[in-house]
Amino acid sequence: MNLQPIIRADGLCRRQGLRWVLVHLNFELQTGESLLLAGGNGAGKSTLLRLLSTLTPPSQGELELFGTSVKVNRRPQRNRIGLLGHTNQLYPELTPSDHLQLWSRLAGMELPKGLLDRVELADRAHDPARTFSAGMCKRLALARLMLLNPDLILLDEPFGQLDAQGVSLMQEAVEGWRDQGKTVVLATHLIERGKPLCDRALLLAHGRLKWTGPAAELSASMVAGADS
Amino acid sequence: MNLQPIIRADGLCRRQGLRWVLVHLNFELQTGESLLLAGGNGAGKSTLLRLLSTLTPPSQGELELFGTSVKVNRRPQRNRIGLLGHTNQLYPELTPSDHLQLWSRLAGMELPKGLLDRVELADRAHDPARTFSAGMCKRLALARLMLLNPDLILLDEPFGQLDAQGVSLMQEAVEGWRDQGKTVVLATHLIERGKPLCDRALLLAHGRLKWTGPAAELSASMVAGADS
Amino acid sequence: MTRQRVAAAFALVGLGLLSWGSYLGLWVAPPDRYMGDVQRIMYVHVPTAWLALVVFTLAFVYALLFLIRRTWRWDALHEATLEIGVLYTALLCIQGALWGKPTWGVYWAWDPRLTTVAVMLLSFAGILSLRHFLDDPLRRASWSATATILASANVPVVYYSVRWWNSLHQLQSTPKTVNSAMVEPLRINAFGLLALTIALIMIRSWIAEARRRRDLAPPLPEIEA
Amino acid sequence: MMALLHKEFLLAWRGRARVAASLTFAAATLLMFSFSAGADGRLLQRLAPGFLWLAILLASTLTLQASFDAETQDGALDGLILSASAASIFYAKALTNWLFLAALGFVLLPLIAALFDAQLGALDRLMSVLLLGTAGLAAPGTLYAALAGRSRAAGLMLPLLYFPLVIPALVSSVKASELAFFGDPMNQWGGWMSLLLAFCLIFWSLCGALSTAILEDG
Amino acid sequence: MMALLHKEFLLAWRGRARVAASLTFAAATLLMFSFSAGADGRLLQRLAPGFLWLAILLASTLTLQASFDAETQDGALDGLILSASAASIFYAKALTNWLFLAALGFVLLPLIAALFDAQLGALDRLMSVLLLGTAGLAAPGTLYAALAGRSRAAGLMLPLLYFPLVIPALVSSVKASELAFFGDPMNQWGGWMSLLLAFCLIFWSLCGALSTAILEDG
Ligand code: HEM
Ligand SMILES: Nc1ncnc2c1ncn2[C@@H]1O[C@H](COP(=O)(O)OP(=O)(O)OP(=O)(O)O)[C@@H](O)[C@H]1O
Ligand SMILES: Nc1ncnc2c1ncn2[C@@H]1O[C@H](COP(=O)(O)OP(=O)(O)OP(=O)(O)O)[C@@H](O)[C@H]1O
Ligand SMILES: [Mg+2]
Ligand SMILES: [Mg+2]
Repeated sequence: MNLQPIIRADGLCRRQGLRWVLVHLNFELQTGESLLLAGGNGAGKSTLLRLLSTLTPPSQGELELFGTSVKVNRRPQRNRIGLLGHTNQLYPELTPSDHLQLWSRLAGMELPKGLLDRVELADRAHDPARTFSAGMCKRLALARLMLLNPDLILLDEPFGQLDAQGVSLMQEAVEGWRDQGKTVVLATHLIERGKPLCDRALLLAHGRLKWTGPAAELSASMVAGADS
Repeated sequence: MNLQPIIRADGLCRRQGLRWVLVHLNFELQTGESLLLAGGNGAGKSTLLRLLSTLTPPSQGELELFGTSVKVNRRPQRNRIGLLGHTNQLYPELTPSDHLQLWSRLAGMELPKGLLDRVELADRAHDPARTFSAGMCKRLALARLMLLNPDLILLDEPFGQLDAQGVSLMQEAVEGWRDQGKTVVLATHLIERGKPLCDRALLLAHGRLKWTGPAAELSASMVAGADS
Repeated sequence: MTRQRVAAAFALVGLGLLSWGSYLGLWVAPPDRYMGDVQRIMYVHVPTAWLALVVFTLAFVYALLFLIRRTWRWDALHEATLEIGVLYTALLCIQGALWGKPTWGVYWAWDPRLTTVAVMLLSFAGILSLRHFLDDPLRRASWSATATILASANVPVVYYSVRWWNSLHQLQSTPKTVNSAMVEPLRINAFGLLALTIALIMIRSWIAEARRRRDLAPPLPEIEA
Repeated sequence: MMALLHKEFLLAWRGRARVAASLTFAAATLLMFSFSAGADGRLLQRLAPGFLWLAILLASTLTLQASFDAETQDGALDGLILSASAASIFYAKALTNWLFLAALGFVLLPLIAALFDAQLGALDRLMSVLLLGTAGLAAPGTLYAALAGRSRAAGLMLPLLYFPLVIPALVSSVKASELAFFGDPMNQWGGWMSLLLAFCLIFWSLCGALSTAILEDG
Repeated sequence: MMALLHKEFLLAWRGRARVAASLTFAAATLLMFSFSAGADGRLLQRLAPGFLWLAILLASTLTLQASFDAETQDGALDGLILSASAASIFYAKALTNWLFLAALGFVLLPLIAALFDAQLGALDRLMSVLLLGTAGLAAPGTLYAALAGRSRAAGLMLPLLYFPLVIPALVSSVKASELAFFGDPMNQWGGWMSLLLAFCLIFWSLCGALSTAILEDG
């Protein structure tokens, strides 16, 4: 594993509409490290994750992923990024097995067996996704990340909507990725669940970086205090 | 407070598409009691909440709210029900103050001051809801329930997307409703958060009622065990 | 069992009458003075037209009954009449077009009766397609009943407005007094098709009801604690 | 009801860019019509009233759909159904849609006159046709938009159900506008207007009554 | 690319009822046109090619929009953009839309012939006009649907941008169809077809190139 930073943000700013949502963020993340994004509602976590996914460009400042700026050709970077955001990126009319087939074909890989079993959707493999409950959609979205196994994995509120089994599935997945040396960035309000999974934490408040340090040192009171 | 059941389900069934999602539910809830709905992903919690809101009718069996069947005229019942479901029931183009004005006019009540302050949206009172983060939308939806103060309050994953402050706001709101003798039904995967707020619990698995009893007796292992 | 017998009897009587009437129409009745043998289409065309109207009227009645009574039987009958009505109007348009070509020289004319039939076909086909896009049985039943009522209320208005719209371009010859050798096969075919339609509606509504029962009656009544 | 109306106007006001866009859309359709009908000036002139109404009809499908999109996008309709009667929701929406369509028609008039070189004969007559004709479109359109917006193929279902239903309104509006444009030697204008009025009366009451079945069930 | 095409066909297949509905929609539009043009058979016959193309154009807006609705509803497009190139996403969608529109045109032909008493003169010519003309609609339409689908007023933006752009394709398709329907005494058909071909070539390549800007940025 090299020690080149996989993410390097330098004066990173993002404006949405009339509002500066992210202001002058400076941070680095080494390959294989995992990062916990904390912050109150509206702090800018989801926006930062979309920036890191290259789906939205920075309004100002510099963002480097895998050592190259996102302003240059993003195609090679994109193939190495996986995002699980507020949406699940599913087609309502397609079934889980359709989805898996599509994703594996797109990535040009073999479809591993038993993936749907792992996310406990095997008995619903041929029902369209529009008939799924909130947690089942999330599980299918997780299966996508398990399949693609990208180098940089961005998770926005990964524990939302999942039941206890789903949560431990997600935790195992994150641990598995960490063991493989993948980089995980995880934004959540349930910091007690997030902390054991992450090396470092980054606390946002009103779009500004309030604190960064080892994840274990982050406490609920720090998050609550950051907002005011 | 009378001891007439506010909810009475008798052989309640609901079919969605080709699947029986709720099967022969029998339970009662007294006015002023609050109920915790637990169950794994796809157990049928959201579906049950929509049935209780009268927005979807039962496919079979009997459901009585406020002492009258939902098959009869639902208008008087509906004015007494408030639902916070997976959607936030907001208009993307309208601002928080527009929303509050609409809701209070619809209910024919005065708009109390300081409501947006309580949900910490006062400084965004004139931004359209489409520019809000997930948690901010949820807060606005909470403000609606605080304003309308209905007799039967249905909450689907109320803690999702909210930060720590938002969660305690929600908890205070639920406690306030209980003190006023309102009935709250709350579906969540975070049962440790839900238990202190509820008198009784109801455990669903695959659409069937697995267990019902005092909320304090519900444990995570029971929820995990119910599915299999 | 008896229900099935009744339907079978109706179907048999209907088919029998239809073949008898068609025999009379095709071989016994004299050819038309102006149109020749082509005119023999009339023996199916006119009964189809009548029955299409009857079936859509029934659809309207059933839709109304469903909205008032809210019992599934009326929805099954509503579905049956909708589908058969659309089938008949489609057939009617095809027959009419085939007849129109040799007599009027065109497949289609913007004549009030024809236009109204086309509007009816589209309206009710739209409702069938709406039923397809609604998964929830109750929604499907009550929304499509609503649409049927609106569409049916519209048909006379369409007829009236199109007749007026088009008053300058009458293409169709006024119905002449049909000679009695022609009346008989026509009448027989009409009654035959009526009987067949009754059988079809019965059978189709059973199918609808069976489907609904399969869909709605819980196949898993395991009573648990 | 007043609260609902107020909300509809507020939505229209906040989405006024959309309103402007639908105007441009109607203008674009007019342009397309004239292109596909060919360059014959006399013919275009003759077809102008029909094209005016077609443009209104097409723009109406879009705005009707948009007006329910706002309701279904985040489930706002659920909240409304819990706190207001179906009929009041329906009439508030239908009224707003009517006003909008009528306004659209008024704005299109001078455009039509310019594009197709049509004399705007009897302007008072044209105005009343526009008012009544758009009323005829608004009521069934709003009901079907409510229905289509919550079925699976919203964009397709709406025109599919709505077009055949409004044929009488369309036909009589086109005819009445023709008579207003080109003169009315045989004094038929009143007849068409009564037909239109009858259509409006029937469907404004019928749709209001049926809105309960659509908004409260399911 | 094959995976993307496969997905598009799968989506079309799972939504096949929608395909049938859009056919009915096109038929309904034809009916509406004839109502607003009047009952004069000769006139209708003359306008038939124009109506054919207008019906295709209107149906295409609906299907184009539906094809991106499926992508944006739950953010599926985000996932696609991360794992496939913009051009391949664009061409897969454009190709499917083209095939669909061409099929729609073929089905409408006999209907047009029957309804408007238009002789299907040179059928081979008609077919090639349909193929080329729908190709001309599909490429810019898909691009703009991608753009509109991610803006706020999707339903309105698409036709607004798309209609003016495809005017050349529409005009030349209508002209070429007219010549195929009614005969071509002055041998102009080839000219219109070359224009159409040029339009297609330009826009299939241009839109493919621009798709990067629309799908990859923002
Ligand atoms: C409710 C609908 C309809 C009714 C009640 C109806 C009834 C009739 C009747 C009674 C006749 C016989 C007239 C005679 O022999 O003088 C007739 C003739 C005819 N009908 Fe229909 N018809 C209907 C719809 C249609 C449709 C949709 C078409 C489609 C093109 C059509 C095409 C014709 C033709 C071509 C003739 C013979 C031509 C003529 O006698 O002038 N009809 N129809
Ligand atoms: N289009 C927009 N226009 C204006 N402001 C916007 C827009 N989109 C987002 N914002 C603002 O950006 C801020 C950050 O939003 P973001 O969704 O990133 O928050 P978040 O940290 O994910 O919050 P949550 O925990 O609630 O999900 C919020 O204040 C939000 O209002
Ligand atoms: N339209 C539909 N067709 C078929 N099945 C459906 C439909 N809608 C919901 N279901 C099924 O109903 C079951 C219950 O769904 P519901 O959304 O109520 O679950 P839930 O308990 O809220 O789960 P979660 O915790 O994931 O939110 C699921 O198995 C789901 O697949
Ligand atoms: Mg967020
Ligand atoms: Mg749920």
